[in-house]
Amino acid sequence: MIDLSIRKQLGEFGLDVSFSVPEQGLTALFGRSGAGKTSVIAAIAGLLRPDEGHIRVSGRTLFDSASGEDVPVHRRRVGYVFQEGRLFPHLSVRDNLLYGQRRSPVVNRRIDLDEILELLGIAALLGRRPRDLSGGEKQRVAIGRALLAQPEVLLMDEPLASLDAPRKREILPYLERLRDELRVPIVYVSHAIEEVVRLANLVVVLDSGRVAAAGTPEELGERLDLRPLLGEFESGAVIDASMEAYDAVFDLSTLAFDGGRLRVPGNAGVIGAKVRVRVRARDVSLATQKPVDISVQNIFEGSVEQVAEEPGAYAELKLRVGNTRFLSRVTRESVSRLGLRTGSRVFLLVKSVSFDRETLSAAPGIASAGQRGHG
Amino acid sequence: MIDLSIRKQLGEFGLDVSFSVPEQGLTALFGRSGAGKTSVIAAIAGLLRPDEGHIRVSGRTLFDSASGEDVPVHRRRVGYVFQEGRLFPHLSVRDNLLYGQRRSPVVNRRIDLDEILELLGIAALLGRRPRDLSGGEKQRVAIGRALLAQPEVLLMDEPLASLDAPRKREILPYLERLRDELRVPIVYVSHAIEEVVRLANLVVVLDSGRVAAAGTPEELGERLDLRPLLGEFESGAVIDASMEAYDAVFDLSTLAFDGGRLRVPGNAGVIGAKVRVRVRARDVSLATQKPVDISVQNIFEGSVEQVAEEPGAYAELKLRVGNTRFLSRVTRESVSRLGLRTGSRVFLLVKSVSFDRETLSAAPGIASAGQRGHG
Amino acid sequence: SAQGVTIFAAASLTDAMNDVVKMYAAKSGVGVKSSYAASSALARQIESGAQADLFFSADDEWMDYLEKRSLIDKGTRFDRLGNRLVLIAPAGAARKVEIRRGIDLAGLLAGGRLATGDPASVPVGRYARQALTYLGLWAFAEAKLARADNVRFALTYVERGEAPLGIVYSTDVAIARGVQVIGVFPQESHSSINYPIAIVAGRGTAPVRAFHGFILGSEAAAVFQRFGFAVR
Amino acid sequence: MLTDFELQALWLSLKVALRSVALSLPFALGAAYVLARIRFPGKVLFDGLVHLPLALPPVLVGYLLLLTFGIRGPLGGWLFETFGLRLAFTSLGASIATAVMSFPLMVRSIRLSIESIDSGLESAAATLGASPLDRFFTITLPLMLPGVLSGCVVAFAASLGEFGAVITFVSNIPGETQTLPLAIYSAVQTPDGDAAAARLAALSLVLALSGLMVSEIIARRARMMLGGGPE
Amino acid sequence: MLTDFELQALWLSLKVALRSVALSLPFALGAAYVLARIRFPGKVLFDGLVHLPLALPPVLVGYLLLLTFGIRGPLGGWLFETFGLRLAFTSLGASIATAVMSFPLMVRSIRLSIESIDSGLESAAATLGASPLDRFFTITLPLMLPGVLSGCVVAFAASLGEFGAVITFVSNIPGETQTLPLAIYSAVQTPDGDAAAARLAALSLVLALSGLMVSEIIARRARMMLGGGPE
Ligand SMILES: Nc1ncnc2c1ncn2[C@@H]1O[C@H](COP(=O)(O)OP(=O)(O)OP(=O)(O)O)[C@@H](O)[C@H]1O
Ligand SMILES: Nc1ncnc2c1ncn2[C@@H]1O[C@H](COP(=O)(O)OP(=O)(O)OP(=O)(O)O)[C@@H](O)[C@H]1O
Ligand SMILES: [Mg+2]
Ligand SMILES: [Mg+2]
Repeated sequence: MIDLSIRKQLGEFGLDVSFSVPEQGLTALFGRSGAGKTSVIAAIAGLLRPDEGHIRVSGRTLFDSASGEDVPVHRRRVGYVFQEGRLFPHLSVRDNLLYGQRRSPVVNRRIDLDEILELLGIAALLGRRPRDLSGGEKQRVAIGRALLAQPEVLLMDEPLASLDAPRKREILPYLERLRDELRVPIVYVSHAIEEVVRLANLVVVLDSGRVAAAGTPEELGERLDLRPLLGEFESGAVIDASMEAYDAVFDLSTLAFDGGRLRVPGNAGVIGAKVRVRVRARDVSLATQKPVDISVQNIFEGSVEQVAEEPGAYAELKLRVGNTRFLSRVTRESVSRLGLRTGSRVFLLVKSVSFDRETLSAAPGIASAGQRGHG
Repeated sequence: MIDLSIRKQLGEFGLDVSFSVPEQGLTALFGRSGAGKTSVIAAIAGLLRPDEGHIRVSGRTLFDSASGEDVPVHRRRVGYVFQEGRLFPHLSVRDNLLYGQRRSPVVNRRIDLDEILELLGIAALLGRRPRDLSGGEKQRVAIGRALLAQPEVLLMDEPLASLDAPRKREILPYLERLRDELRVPIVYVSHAIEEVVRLANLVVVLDSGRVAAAGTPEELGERLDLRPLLGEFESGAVIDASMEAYDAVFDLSTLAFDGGRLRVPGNAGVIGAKVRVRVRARDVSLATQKPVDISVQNIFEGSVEQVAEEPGAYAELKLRVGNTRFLSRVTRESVSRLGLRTGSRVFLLVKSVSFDRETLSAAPGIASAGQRGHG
Repeated sequence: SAQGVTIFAAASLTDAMNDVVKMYAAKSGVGVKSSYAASSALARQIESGAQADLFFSADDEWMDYLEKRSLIDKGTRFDRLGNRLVLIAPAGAARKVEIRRGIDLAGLLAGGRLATGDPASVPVGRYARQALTYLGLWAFAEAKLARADNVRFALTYVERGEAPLGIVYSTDVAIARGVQVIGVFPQESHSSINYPIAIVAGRGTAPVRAFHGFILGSEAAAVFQRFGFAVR
Repeated sequence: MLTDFELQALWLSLKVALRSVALSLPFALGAAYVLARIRFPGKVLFDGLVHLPLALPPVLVGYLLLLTFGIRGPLGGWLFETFGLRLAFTSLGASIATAVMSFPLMVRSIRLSIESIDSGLESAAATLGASPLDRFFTITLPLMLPGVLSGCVVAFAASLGEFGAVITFVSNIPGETQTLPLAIYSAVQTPDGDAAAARLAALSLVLALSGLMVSEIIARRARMMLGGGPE
Repeated sequence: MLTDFELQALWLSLKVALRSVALSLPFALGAAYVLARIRFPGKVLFDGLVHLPLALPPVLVGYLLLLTFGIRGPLGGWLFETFGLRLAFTSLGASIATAVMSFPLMVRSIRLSIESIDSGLESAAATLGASPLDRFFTITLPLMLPGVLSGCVVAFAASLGEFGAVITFVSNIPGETQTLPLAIYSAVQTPDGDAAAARLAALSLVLALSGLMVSEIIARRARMMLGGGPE
C-alpha cells in the first residue's frame, strides 16, 4: 500500500530510500539518530520535496518527479505526529484537536473526539493552551490532533517517546485497531524495539540515508549483521497458532501450533481464533534431558537446525518443533557443555511468563483485537 | 545530598513534593505524564519559584522561603537537559556546546569537549546550526551542552527519550561514571524503566504533584500497589558480589556471592572488584528436582520465603539462597503444580543470558566502571 | 461649497484674514472657509483643481505662476497689501541701527547667524536676499543665514537667542514677544513687498465677487492696518 | 472644557487616523506577506517602493499625491469620472495621505512578525488539511497579531502627527481637512497662538496615548493567548 | 553627473541619517527592552512618551527641540556651558532631530522582536551560568537582530525623509543642515523647481534603496543563521 522511492540531497546528507509495503499495515522506520527517518516521513507528508522519485500510498500517487505530480500537502490527508509537537500556541487544546477534523470530509469521520479524549486521557485539558501543558500532555494532544484529522495514512515520528508505560500500553492496541479495523496504513518511527516488534508488519532499517535492510521484525531479528544498527533488537520466532482453551482458574490460554501446545497467560481470544505469538530467543532454554518438576510449563522436544556463534558469550540456535521454527539464545559455554550441533535432539524450555501482551498480537488480516482479553 | 521540600500552585495543579537523598547518587523522578516531574526539576534549576519550601543541594541552600534565600539561576551551577532541547538557534553546535563551559570556573573543568564529542557522536556536527540537525542530534547536543557546563548537579528531563538503543548504551555508563567518579548528583526523569533501574540510587515516584513513594528501585519493584503508576517496572533482586574469575574462551565471568557463584557474560572487572548484579524475577525459574544437562548455568538450591499471588496468571516468590534474597515470577499454575509454599526447598534456575550489561553495574562508591569490559 | 466661499491665503495672513472673515460673516451672513498654508502649496493645489474661489498670495511669484496657466481671473487680480522688511534682535538686547550700505553686519552678528526665511522658498527670504544684495552684504551674509521654512521659526531663532539678528516683515514681529525691531530696511533696497489677491478662474460667482469686494474695501483695510500691513 | 474648534480638530484627527489605518491594513498585510515569504526578482525594488514615502519629504509625497489623485491627475480624474469621488481637499484624501505616509511603518512591523513565525506550524496545519488561504487566516494571521497590532499603533500615531503630506495634498480647511497638526500649525502662525498650540498638542498626545493604551490591552490579551514572554 | 549641490545634500543626508541611527540605537534598545520585559506602574505613560515624536507634528517636535536644546534651553544651555557644544544650526543637531523623530519606530521594531523571543532560551542560558547581562548580549540581542536591523532600516529611511523637525530645529543651511528633503522642499517651493526636485527625489530614493539593500543582505544572513522561515 506504500510504494516509495526518493532521492534528496540535504546539505552533505544524501537520502536515497526505496521500499514498498504490499499489504495494509504498519511500516516501522528504524535506524540510528540522523539516519533519515524524519526526512522520509516528511517526504510522504509533502513537507520535503524529493529531488527525484515517486511516492504512492494506497494506490494514490502523491509525488512523481517523472510525471511532475506533486499533491499539495493539505490534500494528502496524512495524519502527521511530529517529532517536536508543533501544537498551535494560539489555540486551546480543543481547537488544536479539532483543527484537522473540521477540515476532513464528513463522510470520513470514523475517529471520534470522545474516544480519543478517553484513549489519551486529555479530557481535562480541553480548555488549556499548549504552553500550560507538560511535555507528555503536549505529545498526547499532538497524537490526538493527527488522529482526528481522519487521515488516510498515519505518519508517526516517535509518538510515544515521552509517554509513561501505562499510557503506552493503552495507545498501542488502539494503533493496532486503526491498522486492522480502519485499515489505515501507518508509518511509524521509533527507537523502542518492543513497540516496533509488536506493531510492525514491515521494518525498514535506515542507515545514513539508505535502506540497510527491510523485512518482518522476525526476519531482521535473525540478522546478526544488523545488530550495530538495531541494538538490542531481540531475536525471536513468530508462531502462528489457534486458540484452543482458556483456563479461568489460572488465567491461562492454551494455543495449538504445528508441533505442540503452548500455555500463555491471559485470555488470548475466542476459541478457534488465529493468534500469533512471539517467543524471544532469550526465553528459550535448552536441555538434553527432559526436566521434571519445574515451573516452566512449555517443554517441547525438537531438533537443532543450525548453531550460529556470535562474538561475545552467546550463541544463537535455530530449532524445529514439528513444522515450527524456534530460536534460542544460550551461552557458547552451554552449547559446548551440552554438545549441541546441527541435528541434536533437545528439549526446549519456554517460560510461559515470557509471553507478555506486547508479543502477543492478532494474526494480520483478522480483526480479532476487539475481542481479545486484556488480562 | 539533595534535600527538597516545595509547594507551588500552577493553575489548578498543586505541587507539594518533599524528598531527601542522603548519599551522593542519582535520583530518578518517575511518574505518569503530568505528575509534576518537570516542575520539580525546574524548581531545582531556579526556573520555577516555589511558593514555599526549601531546596538544598550538596549542602548548598539554593532556595529557602523562610530565610528568603533564592540563588539566581546562573549561580546555581546546574546542568539542565530540557525536555524540549532549547538549543540556541543562532549559535553553531560548537558554540552551543561551549556556552556553559566558557562560563564555568576554570578549576572546575573536569568534563572535556573531546570526550563529550566522542561519547555523543557529534563531532561531525560542530559547524552546523541546530535547525539542520535531526531530532536525536539536537538532543545529543543538548546533553553535551549541559555536561560541558561542568555542573555541580545534573538535571536531566528524559534525556535519552529519542535516542537509539546503541547510543543509549554508550551514554548510560558515562552517566554512571559522572555519578560515581565526579560525584555529581543527578536528578533524572525517565519513563524507561530499564534506565531508571540501572542508574537510580533512589526512585521518587510522583503522582498528581505528590510523592507517592520513594525508595531504591528494588524496594519499589516489590510494591504491587505501585504497578498502575510504574507500569512494567520489573521486579528483581539486587545481588552484591565480587569478581572471582574470567573465562576468556567463553567470555564468562564468575562472581561470588553469599550463597554461591554466578556466571555472567562478559568481563565484569578486575579480580576482587565488587559488582552488583540484578536478577529479574521473570528470569528465575523454579524446580523441585535439580535439572541436569540443561543450558541454564546457574542453578542454586534455596528456600521459599514468601509467595505473593497477583491478580492474573502470575505469582511472585521471595527466595533465599544462603544469605542472599532472590525473586521469582512464575505462573500461579506452576506454584500449585509444584506445591510451592513458604519453607519449600527449591532449585533456582537463573539463565546466565539474563545478565545483560544494563543490569550489571558497579557497586556504588567503587569507581570500577572505567576498568569494566565492554563485551 | 456650492454657496459658500473658500479662500486660500498665505499662512502669514492667518490672523488678519481670520478677523476679516469673522467681520464679513457678521455683516453679510455668508460663511467663508479659509485654508492657510505656504503660497506655493496653495498655488499647486489650485492648479490641481482645488475648490478654492480666491487666492491671496504672499508674493507675486506664485500668483504669476497661476496667471501664466490661466488659472486665475486676470481682471480680479489686485495688489492688496504691502509690508516692510525689518531687522530684529532679541528683546532688550540691542540698540537701534540705521540700515545702510556699509553697516557692520559681521560685528552685529558676532559670529552668529542671521535668521530669515529660506530665500529659495519663503517670500521674506527672497526680499531679504534682494535687500542684502543691494546693501552689498550678500556675499558675506549668504553663508551666515539661518534659513527658516516659516517666518514663525525665524522669529523663534532670534527670540531664543540662537541667532542674534533676523530679517522678517514688520507684521511678523507681533507674533513673537521676545523680539524687537532694531532697524527698518529702506524701501528701495528690495522690490516692493506685495500680497496680491485674485479670483480663481471660472469661480467668480456673485458671493465670491462680493467677498472679493469686501477684502478690497475699507472695512477690511482697517483690519489689515491693525495688523501692521500697508494697504494699497 | 474644549472649544468647538478643538473638538472639531480632535474628532477629525481621530477619524482621519482610524480610516487611514483601516485603509492601509489590507495592503500592508499583503505587502508584508509578499516581502516576508515570497522570493522574486526585483524584490528589493518593491521593498524600496514600499519604503519610499518614508524616505521622501512629506511635502513631496503630498505633492505627488496631488498630481496623481488631484481631479486633473490620472487616478483622481478617473475616480471622479467613474465614482464621482473627490479625494483632494477632503478628509478621505487626508486619510489617504496619512495612509501612504504610514504604510511603510505598518508593513515593517507586520513583516517582522511574519518572519518570526515558526513555519513548522504552518506545515502542521497543511498536513491537517488546511489550504494555503485557510492556513493564512487560521495560523499565520493570528500568530502575526502582535505585529499587526504594533503596526496599527505606529500607523495610528504617525497618522495623528502627519503634517506635510496632508497640508500639501488636501490643504488646511477647518472641519474638513484641518487635523490637529494643521491646527497647531495655524495656531503657531498667530500672535499669542502658543497657548492654543500647546492645548492642541496636549490633545494630540492624549489621543495617541489612548490609542496606545487600547493597543497595549489588546496586545496583552494576545500575548497571553499566544503564551509568550514573562508578561 | 551630479551637481556639487546635489552631492553635498546627498552626503549630508547620509551622514545625518547614519549618525542619527547610531545615536538612537542604544537608547532604543534600552527602551524596547524595558517595554517588552519589565512591568512597572506608569508603563503606558512611558510608552506614550516614547511614541510622542510620532504623534506630534514634526514641526512642533522641532520647535520643542529648539526650546530644549537651544542655547537658552535647559539641556542646550548645559551642553554649551559644559562642552561648548551648540546643536542648533549644526548637522549634529539635524541628527538629533531625526533621531528623536525616528526613535519610536526603532523602539517598536526592537520591542516586537524581543517579544517574539522564546524566553526558554534565556532560561537555558541562565542554567548554563550566564548572568542577566551576559544573557542579554549573547542570547537576547542576537535573537533580536532581525528586529534591530529592521528598526535601523526604518529609522534610516525615516531620517532620510525627515523634514519638519530638521528644518525647524536647525534651519536649512546648505552644506550644514540642508539634507535632501530640505533641498527638495526648497526646489518644490520654487515655481520652476520641479526638475531639480525630481532629481533630488531620485537621489533620495537611491540612497534609501541602498540602505534597504544592505539591510536585506544582512537580514538574509541573520535569518539563515537563526534558521527562520522558508527564505
Ligand atoms: N501554567 C500552568 N497552568 C496550569 N497547569 C499547569 C501549568 N504548568 C503546568 N501545569 C500542569 O502541571 C502538571 C505538571 O506538569 P509537569 O510539566 O511538571 O509534568 P511532568 O511530570 O513533567 O509531565 P510529562 O511527563 O508529561 O512531561 C501538568 O498536569 C500540567 O498540566
Ligand atoms: N538542512 C540540512 N542540512 C544538512 N544536513 C541536514 C539538514 N537537514 C537534515 N540534515 C541531516 O540529515 C540527516 C537525517 O535527518 P533526519 O531528521 O531525517 O534523521 P532522523 O533519522 O529522523 O534522526 P533522529 O532519530 O535523530 O530524529 C541528519 O544527519 C541531519 O543532520
Ligand atoms: Mg527524526
Ligand atoms: Mg515533563
